[in-house]
Amino acid sequence: MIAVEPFTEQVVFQRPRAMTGAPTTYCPGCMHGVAHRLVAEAIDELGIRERAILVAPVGCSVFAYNYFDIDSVVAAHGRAPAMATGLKRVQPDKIVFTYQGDGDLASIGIAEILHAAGRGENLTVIFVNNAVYGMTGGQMAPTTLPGMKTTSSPLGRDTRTMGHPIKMCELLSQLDGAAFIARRSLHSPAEIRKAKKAIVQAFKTQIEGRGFSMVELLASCPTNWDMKPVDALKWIETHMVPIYPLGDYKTRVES
Amino acid sequence: MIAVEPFTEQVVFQRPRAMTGAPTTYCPGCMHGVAHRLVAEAIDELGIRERAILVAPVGCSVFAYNYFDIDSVVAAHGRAPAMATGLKRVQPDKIVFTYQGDGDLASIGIAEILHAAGRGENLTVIFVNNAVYGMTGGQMAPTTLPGMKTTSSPLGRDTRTMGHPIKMCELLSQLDGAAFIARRSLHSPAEIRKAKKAIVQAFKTQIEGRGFSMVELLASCPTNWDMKPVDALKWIETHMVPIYPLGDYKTRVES
Amino acid sequence: MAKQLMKGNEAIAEAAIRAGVEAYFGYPITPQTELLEYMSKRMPELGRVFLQAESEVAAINMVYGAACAGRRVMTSSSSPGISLMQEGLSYIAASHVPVVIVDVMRGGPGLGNIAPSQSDYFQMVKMAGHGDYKPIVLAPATVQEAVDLTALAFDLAERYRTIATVLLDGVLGQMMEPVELPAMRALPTTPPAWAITGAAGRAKNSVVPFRMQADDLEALNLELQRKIAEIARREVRFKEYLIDTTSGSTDKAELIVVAFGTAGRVALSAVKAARQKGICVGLHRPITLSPFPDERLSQLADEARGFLVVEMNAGQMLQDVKLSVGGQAPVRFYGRTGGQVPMPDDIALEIEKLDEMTGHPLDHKIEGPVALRPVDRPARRQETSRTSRN
Amino acid sequence: MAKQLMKGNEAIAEAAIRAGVEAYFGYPITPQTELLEYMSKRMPELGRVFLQAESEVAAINMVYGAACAGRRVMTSSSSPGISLMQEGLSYIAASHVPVVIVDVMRGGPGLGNIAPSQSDYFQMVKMAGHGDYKPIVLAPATVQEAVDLTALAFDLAERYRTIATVLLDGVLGQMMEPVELPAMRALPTTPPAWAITGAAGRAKNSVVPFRMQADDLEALNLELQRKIAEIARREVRFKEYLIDTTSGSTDKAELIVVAFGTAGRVALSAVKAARQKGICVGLHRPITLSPFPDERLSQLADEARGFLVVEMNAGQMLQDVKLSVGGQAPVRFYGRTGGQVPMPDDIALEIEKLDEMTGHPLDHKIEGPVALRPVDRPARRQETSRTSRN
Amino acid sequence: MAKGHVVVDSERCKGCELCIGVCPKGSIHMSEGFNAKGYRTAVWVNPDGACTGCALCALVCPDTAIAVYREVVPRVGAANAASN
Amino acid sequence: MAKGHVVVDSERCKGCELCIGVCPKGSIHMSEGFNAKGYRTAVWVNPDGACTGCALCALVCPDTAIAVYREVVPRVGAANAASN
Amino acid sequence: MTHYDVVFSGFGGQGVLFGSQLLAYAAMEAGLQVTWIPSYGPEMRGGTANCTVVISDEEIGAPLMRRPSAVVALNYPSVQKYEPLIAPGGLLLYNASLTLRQPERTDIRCVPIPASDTAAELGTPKLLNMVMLGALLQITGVLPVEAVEQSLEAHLPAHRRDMLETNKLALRRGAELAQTLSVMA
Amino acid sequence: MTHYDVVFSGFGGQGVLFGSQLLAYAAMEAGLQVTWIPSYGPEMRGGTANCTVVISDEEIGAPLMRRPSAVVALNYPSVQKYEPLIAPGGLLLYNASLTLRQPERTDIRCVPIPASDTAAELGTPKLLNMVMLGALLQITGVLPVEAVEQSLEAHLPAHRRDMLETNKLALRRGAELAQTLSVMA
Ligand SMILES: Cc1ncc(C[n+]2csc(CCOP(=O)(O)OP(=O)(O)O)c2C)c(N)n1
Ligand SMILES: Cc1ncc(C[n+]2csc(CCOP(=O)(O)OP(=O)(O)O)c2C)c(N)n1
Ligand code: SF4
Ligand code: SF4
Ligand code: SF4
Ligand code: SF4
Ligand code: SF4
Ligand code: SF4
Ligand SMILES: [Mg+2]
Ligand SMILES: [Mg+2]
Repeated sequence: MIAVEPFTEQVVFQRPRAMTGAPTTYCPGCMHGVAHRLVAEAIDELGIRERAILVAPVGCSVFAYNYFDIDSVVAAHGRAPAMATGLKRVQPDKIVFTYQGDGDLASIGIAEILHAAGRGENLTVIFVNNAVYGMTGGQMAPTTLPGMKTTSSPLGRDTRTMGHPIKMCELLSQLDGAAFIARRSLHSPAEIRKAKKAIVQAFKTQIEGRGFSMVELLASCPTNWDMKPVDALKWIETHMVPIYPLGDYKTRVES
Repeated sequence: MIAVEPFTEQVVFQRPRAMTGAPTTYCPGCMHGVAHRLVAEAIDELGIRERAILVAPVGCSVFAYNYFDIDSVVAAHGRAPAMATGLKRVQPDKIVFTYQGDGDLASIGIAEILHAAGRGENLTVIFVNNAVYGMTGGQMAPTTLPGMKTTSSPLGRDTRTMGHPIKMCELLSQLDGAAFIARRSLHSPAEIRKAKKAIVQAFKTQIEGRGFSMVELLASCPTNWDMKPVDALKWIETHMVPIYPLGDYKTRVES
Repeated sequence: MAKQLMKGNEAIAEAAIRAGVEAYFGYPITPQTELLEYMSKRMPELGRVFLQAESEVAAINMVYGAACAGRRVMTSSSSPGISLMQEGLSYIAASHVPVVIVDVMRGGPGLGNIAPSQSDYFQMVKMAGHGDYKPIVLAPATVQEAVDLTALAFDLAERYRTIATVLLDGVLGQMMEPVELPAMRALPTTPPAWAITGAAGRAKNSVVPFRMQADDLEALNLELQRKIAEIARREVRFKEYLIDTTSGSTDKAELIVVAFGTAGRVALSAVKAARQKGICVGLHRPITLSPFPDERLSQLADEARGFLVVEMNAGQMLQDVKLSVGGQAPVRFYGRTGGQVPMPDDIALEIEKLDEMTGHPLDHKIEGPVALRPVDRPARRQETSRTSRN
Repeated sequence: MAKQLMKGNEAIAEAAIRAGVEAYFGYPITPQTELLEYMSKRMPELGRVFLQAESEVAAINMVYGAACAGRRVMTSSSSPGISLMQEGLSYIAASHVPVVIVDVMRGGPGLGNIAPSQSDYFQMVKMAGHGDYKPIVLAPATVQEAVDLTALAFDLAERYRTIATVLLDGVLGQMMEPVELPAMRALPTTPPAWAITGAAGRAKNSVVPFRMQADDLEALNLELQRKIAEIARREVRFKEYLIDTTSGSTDKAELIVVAFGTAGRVALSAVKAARQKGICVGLHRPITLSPFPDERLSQLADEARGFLVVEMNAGQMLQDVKLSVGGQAPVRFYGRTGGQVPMPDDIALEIEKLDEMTGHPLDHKIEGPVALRPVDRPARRQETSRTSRN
Repeated sequence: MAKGHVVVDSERCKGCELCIGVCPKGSIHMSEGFNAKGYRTAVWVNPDGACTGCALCALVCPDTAIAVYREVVPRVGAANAASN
Repeated sequence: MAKGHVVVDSERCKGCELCIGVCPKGSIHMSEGFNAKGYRTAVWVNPDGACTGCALCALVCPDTAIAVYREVVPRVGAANAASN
Repeated sequence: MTHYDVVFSGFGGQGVLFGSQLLAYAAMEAGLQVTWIPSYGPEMRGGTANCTVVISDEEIGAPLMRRPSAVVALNYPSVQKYEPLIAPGGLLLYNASLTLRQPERTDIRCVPIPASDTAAELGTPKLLNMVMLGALLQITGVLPVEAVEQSLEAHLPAHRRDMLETNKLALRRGAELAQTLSVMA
Repeated sequence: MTHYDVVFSGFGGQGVLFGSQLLAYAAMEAGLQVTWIPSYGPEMRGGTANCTVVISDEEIGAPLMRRPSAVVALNYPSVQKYEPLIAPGGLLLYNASLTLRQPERTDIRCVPIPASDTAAELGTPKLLNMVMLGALLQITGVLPVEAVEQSLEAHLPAHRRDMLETNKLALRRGAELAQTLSVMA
C-alpha cells in the first residue's frame, strides 16, 4: 500500500545526547559552548558515550563536567593530561579526553601535555585557545598575541620582555608520540564544521589506538577581550588565524 | 742585540681560571668533567668570569657550584631556568647560565626550560644529555634511547609504553624566543673542540643580548651505562649521535 | 597623606612597591589576582621587574633566583598556588635568602572555591614543605594593617634572611577600606655581601640549599632553629581588645576569644555584642602567627576562665592556642570552612556557651574591674575541639 | 613462608604488589628509588601498570586519575618530591578517592641530603597542602612492619576513601631485615560504584574537587572532618615496650619515651640500657601518627613523671605529644636533624636527665611492679622544647 | 527550498546575537523584554517563511538554545521503504 | 715536530684511561700502584720524546688532571721583535 | 554613634559595584570608617553581583552580616533573595521597574523606586544605580546627597566625565522620588 | 644472649656490600634477628662505602651505633676512620695488604689480614672481601664458616655461580689466616 504521510518535520539540529542540558555559566557568546557541543556531537556520532571519560581543566571550562552526560573528573590546573594518563593506563578500553584552556595547557601544564604527547599516551586533547586566562579575568596567556592588551599586560604584550606566543600544535607535532595534531577555529559556521571533523578524527585516532591526538580550537573570550561576541569571532579570523595557522600539523598513520 | 734565549716551555694546556680546582665527585671517565672545563674555558676566553653566574641543577652536577670559580647557586630539580630568570631579570648585565642534566631539563624541568626559551630569556643553558638519570642510579630519562636498558626500564625502553626520546634542540628551536640552539657531542677530541666553539657562541649570544641560547652536549655516564669510559664514548658516537643529530638547530641573528 | 579607598590586594601591592620591592613574579589566581595585575601596571612604570611566570612553581623559583641576587622580591598567590610553592619555599629557607610571600587564602581543599578561608594556617605556620623551618607569618585584619604588615614583612625578611609571609583571606583581599599609604622608600643601592652578583673583585659567593654531610646539614638546621628562636623572642605581635582594661566601664576579660585576620575582626563585633549583654569577654588577635604569641596567651590562661578560638577552618591555630594555654583553661572552638565567613551572631552565641560552660559568676554584670576568681583546673575532656555549623 | 632478607624499599614494593596494587606512578629520588625500580620490574611482569612520570607533580596527578577509576594505586617519593605533591594531595582529599603514598624521608630543608630524617612529620600529619584534611599516616619501625603497614594502608585507604601514607626514613628504606611476606591477594574484580569507568548502563559519575558555593564546600569539609573523627576513633595504633608490665621483673614505667619509626627503634635500645641502670622507663611508639594516639598518651600522662620525645627533626611530633599530655607532665625533647640518626647512648643520657629533672624516687631500683606516686602538676615552663646536639 | 522551523529556548539564550549574525535569511531578532537571567533573547521571526532550516544559527549558538526542524516533504513510497 | 711535556696530577687522576685512548703517540700508560683514592693513574712515559704536546690527552681528561707544555724553540730575533 | 550597613544587589552590569563604591568613597571623605566588599556568583559575566557597605564612626569589625539592615535591590531576583534576610526594622529599597511582585514583609520598610523607568526617562537607562543611591541617601540620611555628588566628581572614571551632570541628576531624581514615595508609604 | 655488631668498610668495588650481606643472610638463615644497613659517600662510584650488620637473638633496636664493637676494614682510609671509633674491647680486622700504618690502639684487638695479597694468590683479587669475612667468622665465632658457605650457595648471583668454589676457598683461607695470626698476636 502506498501511504501518504501527514506533513511532518524532521529534526535538523538539537542538543546532542552526550550533553546534560544544564545551562552553562559561560558568558554570552563564549565559544566554550560551541566547543562543548562539537565534542558531544562527536561522541554521539562515534557511539562512545558510555565509555567516554572527560577530564575537565581549571579554567572557565572547569564546569564542563556538569555539561557532558558522561563520566567526568576535574583535574588540578594544568594537570589534566597526567590525570588522563592515570585514568587511561588502568582502563585502556575507555576513551579518555581532556578539555583544556590555553593557560591550563600551554602555561602551567606545558610539562604534562608535552610528556603525555611524548609518551604517545592514547588520549585525546581538546585545546581551547582563547589567547587569555578567561576564568581569572583576562590575564596574559602564553598564547596572547603580540601587542595584545590584557589585565596583566596593560600596555600590550611586549615580546621582548614577555616572549612570543607559544604555538602548541607546532611544538607538539615535533614529538614522535603525537599521532594527530590539528588546529581549527570556531569563528564561522564553516570553520565550526571543520572543527567538528577534526574532533571526530582525533577521537578515532584514540579508538584505533594510534596514540596522542589533539585538536586546538581558536575561540573567543568576548568578556575579557571586551568585544561583542560577533566582533570577537571576526577578531579571531583577522588576528588569531594569521598567527595560529589552521590545518593538520601531524597525521601519523601507523600506531 | 740578538739574544739567544734559553730553551723554554710554553703552556699548551692547563686548568682554566674559572675552575676552582677542587677535585670532583664524578665517576672516572664521566663527561661532566669535560663539559665543566669547556664552559670554564669559554668564560675565560670571553673575559666574563667576574660577571658570570652559574645556576647548578640537581643531578650529578649539583656539585658544579663547587668546581667553578664564579658566583653560583643551586636550583631545585628542574627549576634552574626559572631561578636563572630571577637572577638575570634583576641584573641584566650579568651573564647567567644554567647547567642541567637531561632528567633535570627534559623531564621534571621541561616547563621551565620551554618557557624560558619561549620568553626569550637572555640566558645560556648548557644541557648535558647522558640519556639517563645519573645521580639517582641510572633510571630512564626522556632522552633514553629506544630499547636501552636502565634501572627503571629493565627490559629496555619500550617506546609503546614509555614513549620515544624527546629531542630538546628540535623542540626548543620551534620557539621564537630561542636565539641559538645547537647540539654537540663530547665523544672525541674533535667533537670536544666543536662543543667548545658552540659554548662560546652561546655565551656570545647572551652577551649581545640576543636571547635564549642552549648547547646540548651528548655525554657519557659510564657508571650507569655499565661501560668502560672509552667504550662509553664510542657508544655515544654509534648509538646516540644517530638519534640526536649534531648541528646548529637555530641561529637567529637579530635580537 | 590623604586616605585612599583601596582593595586589600591593591593596597598590598602598592605597599610592597613603596617598601621598595624590586621584582615581582607571580601567577594569576583568584582571589589574589588584583595584586598581580596591579604589579603588572606599576612595576614597569617604575622601571622595576614584573614577570608573569608560567606557574607558581616557576614563580617561586624566580623569586628564589632574584632573592639570591640580594634584591627585594616577592610573589603572591592563593592556597593551591601556595601548595605548589612548597618545594621552592623549603629551598629558600635552606638558603637563608629573604623573600616575601603573600597568600590570599581561599576555600579548600582541592580546587575548593574562591571564597575566603583561613585553611592555609598549617601550610604556612607549620611549614608545609619538607624539613624543619618556619617562615614569619603576619596576619592582618584590616586593609590598613595589610599595608603596614607588608612593609614589615620586607623588613623582617631582610633582617633575618628568612621567608616572611603576609597571610590573609579573600575578604581582606577583595574588600575596600580607607588606607594611609607610607611614603616611597628609596631602593637599596648596594646588594648584601652574600649576594650572587658575579665574583668581581672578591671571592666567589655560593647559595647552596644542601649539605651532603649530615653534620653540616645539622649545623644548617641549628642555624635555622637559632633564627626561629630569635624571631620568637623579638617579633611577637598581637592586638587585644577589651582585655585587661584598667580604665572606664569595661571589665577585665574572663573569657578570651582568640582569632586572627577576618575571623578576628568579625569576632570583635561579637565580643562587643557580648559585652553589651554583660559577658566579660575580650579578644586576643595574633598578628604574628609565627612567631605565635604563646607567652602572652599562657599569661592570659593564668587568669581566664576559658578560651574560644574562632577560625575560618576546621581548627588549625586552635592547636597553637591549646599548646600555649597548656591545659590551664578550657579551649572551645568555633570554625567555619569552605569559604563561609563566621557571622558575629554565631560567634556571640559561642561566647555565651563558653560563658555558661565555664560557670560564670552569679553576678556577671560587674561594674568596675575586679580580681578574677582563681580558676579550677578543668577536666581534660572539656577541652573539646569541634567544628560547628551553628 | 620462609623469611627473606629484604631492603625496606623493596619489601614495601613487594608488599604493595601482594596487597593488589594495580598501578604505580612515580619519579626517582633517593632514598626511595629502589621502590620505583622494583616496581618497574615486577609490575609489567604481572601485567599491571608501571609508569615513570615526568615529575612528582605528574605522578601524583596520574595517581589521582587512576584512583578515580577505582583502582588500587600508589606512588612513592622522598621529602622534596612529597612537597611537590601537596597540591595534588589536597585535590585527592577533596575528591574522597583512596590512594597510598610512601614517603621515605631524607634530610631537609631544601635539597638537604639523602640521609635519613623524620622532618616530613608536619608535612604529612598536619596536611601540608591547602585546606582542611588529614591523611592516615603509618610509621613503621622495622622492615617487617613496613610490609604489614603497606598492606594496611591499602585497606584503610579504601575503607575510608582517603589518603593513606607510609612514612619512613632512609634508614628503613635502605636497611635489610628478614621479612615474612603475605600471600598475594586477588585483584578486585569490579570497581566501586562511584568510580569513573564510563557511564555505561548507569547515570554518569563525576569526581569534582571543588564546590563553587561556600555551603556546599563546607558540607564537603564536614564530611572530611567526620571521616577524620571516625578514623581517630577506630584506627589508632601504637606499640609499647616496658610500660605497664604486670608480669616479671620489669617495673611499670615512670618515664615515657615517645618516638616513631627509626627513632623509635633506636630509643628502644636506649630504654633497655636505662632499665639496666635501674631507671623505670618505657617506650611508647606511635604506629599511626595520624590518627595520633592522644588518648593513650593522655592516659599515660596521668601517671607518668615525665616524657621524652625523640625525633629525627627539630620537634614536630613533639607538638602532638604536648597536646596529648596537656600540661600534666613535663615533656622534654631530643632531636637530631640534617640526616643525623640519634644514637642509643645519646638518648640514654637524655633519659637520665629527665629522670633527674623529674625527681626520681630515692630508691629507684624497685623490684616488683609498684603503684606510682601521684605526680605533681609541673610548672609550665619546665615543658621545654629544644634541639640538642649532645 | 526546504522550509525551516526554529525553536529558541529563551531561558537558555544569553542574547549573544551570534545566531543573528549568521542567519542568511534574517529570520532571527532580539526580544524586547528580558528573560529570568536578565538577557534579551533571540526570537525566530519568520513571517514570510524565509527560514530554510539551514541550522547555521544553531551551529554557532554557544548555548544550544536553538533547535532546528525542517519540513519533510512527504514522499510517495516512504512508508514502503521503511517497511522493507 | 714540537716536543711536548705532560704532567699528570696523580691525585686528581681517576684512571679512566680516556687519555690513553686518544694519545696518538702512546705516551700515556697506567700506573701499577694506586693513589690515595684507590685508583690506578695515568703516567706519562716519553722515553723517545714522541709526545708532541698535542694536548689531546688533556682535552679529553674529565678531571683536568693533565697539564701540557711545549718546547719553545728559540728563534733568532725574537727578542728584537718583542722590543719593537 | 553611626553604624550603618547596606547591601547593593543586582545583575552584573547594573552598576552595583560603582553605586556602592560611591557611597563608600563619600563615607570615607566624610571622615567615617567604611568597608566595601563585593561578592559574585560563579558566572564570569551576567549572574548576580552584590556589595556590602558598612559605615561607622568606630573601628569596623564584621564587614559582612547575615541580616543586613538595608538592601538596595536593583532587580527582582535580589528582592527575592534579600527580602527574607533583612533585619527586622530594616529597609528594602527596590527597583520597582523590574519587580514582578511586591515584597510582603511588614516588619521592615519596603520602598519601591521606579529606578529603571526613571533612568530611562532621563535618557540614561544605565544610571538606575544612581537613582537608587539617591533614594537611599534621602531615606536614610546616612550621608547628604551633596557628599556623594562630591565623591562622584572625584571618582567618576575619566572616560565617563561627560556623564557627570547626568549622574548627579539621576542621584537627585532618586532622592526626590524617595521623598515623595516615602511620604506616600 | 647473642648481640653482635660489625661494620664493613672499604672502597666502592671492594665487595663491602656483598661481604656484609652474606653475613646477614647467614644470620637470618641461622634463625637470628639481623639488620644490614649501608651508607655511601657523595661519590657516585669510588669513594668509600660501609655497611653495618647487627645480629641478635632479640628484637634489634638501633641498627647503627656510634661505637661499633667490630670493624672489618678493607682499605687504609677505613682503618683511619674507624680505629678511633671502635668500642673499647672491640675488634679491628684490617686488610694488611693495603694498610700503610699499624693501628695504635691497645684497648681493642687489632688483627691484620693480608687479604688483598691472599686473594691475589688465589687468583681472584676481587675476593678479598671473602678472605676478610672468613677471618671475621673465625675470630669472633659469631657464625660457623659453614653457615656462610651455605648462604653463599643460596645467594651468589647466577652470573657468578662459576665462582662459588673459589669464594668458598677464599672464605676458608681467611679463616685459616685468622687462626694463625690471632694465635701469633
Ligand atoms: C594552581 C593554580 N593556579 C592558578 C589557578 C587560577 N586559575 C584558574 S583558571 C586559570 C586560567 C584559566 O585560563 P585558561 O586555561 O586559558 O582557560 P579559560 O578560562 O581561558 O578557558 C587560572 C590561572 C588555579 N586554580 N590553580
Ligand atoms: C623534586 C626532586 N625529585 C627528584 C629528585 C631526585 N633526583 C636527583 S638528581 C635526579 C636526576 C638527575 O638526572 P639528570 O638530570 O639527567 O642528571 P645527571 O645526574 O644524569 O647528570 C633526580 C631524579 C630530587 N632531588 N628532587
Ligand atoms: S570569561 Fe571568556 S572564556 Fe570564560 S566564560 Fe566568559 S567569555 Fe568564556
Ligand atoms: S653517575 Fe654517571 S653522570 Fe653521574 S658522575 Fe657517574 S658517570 Fe657521571
Ligand atoms: S535555520 Fe538558517 S535560515 Fe532559519 S533561522 Fe536558522 S540560520 Fe536562519
Ligand atoms: S546564539 Fe544562542 S545564545 Fe546567542 S542569541 Fe542566538 S540563541 Fe541566544
Ligand atoms: S700531548 Fe699528545 S702526544 Fe703528548 S701525551 Fe698528550 S696526547 Fe699524547
Ligand atoms: S683522562 Fe685524566 S683522569 Fe682519565 S686516566 Fe687520563 S689523566 Fe687520569
Ligand atoms: Mg584561555
Ligand atoms: Mg642525565
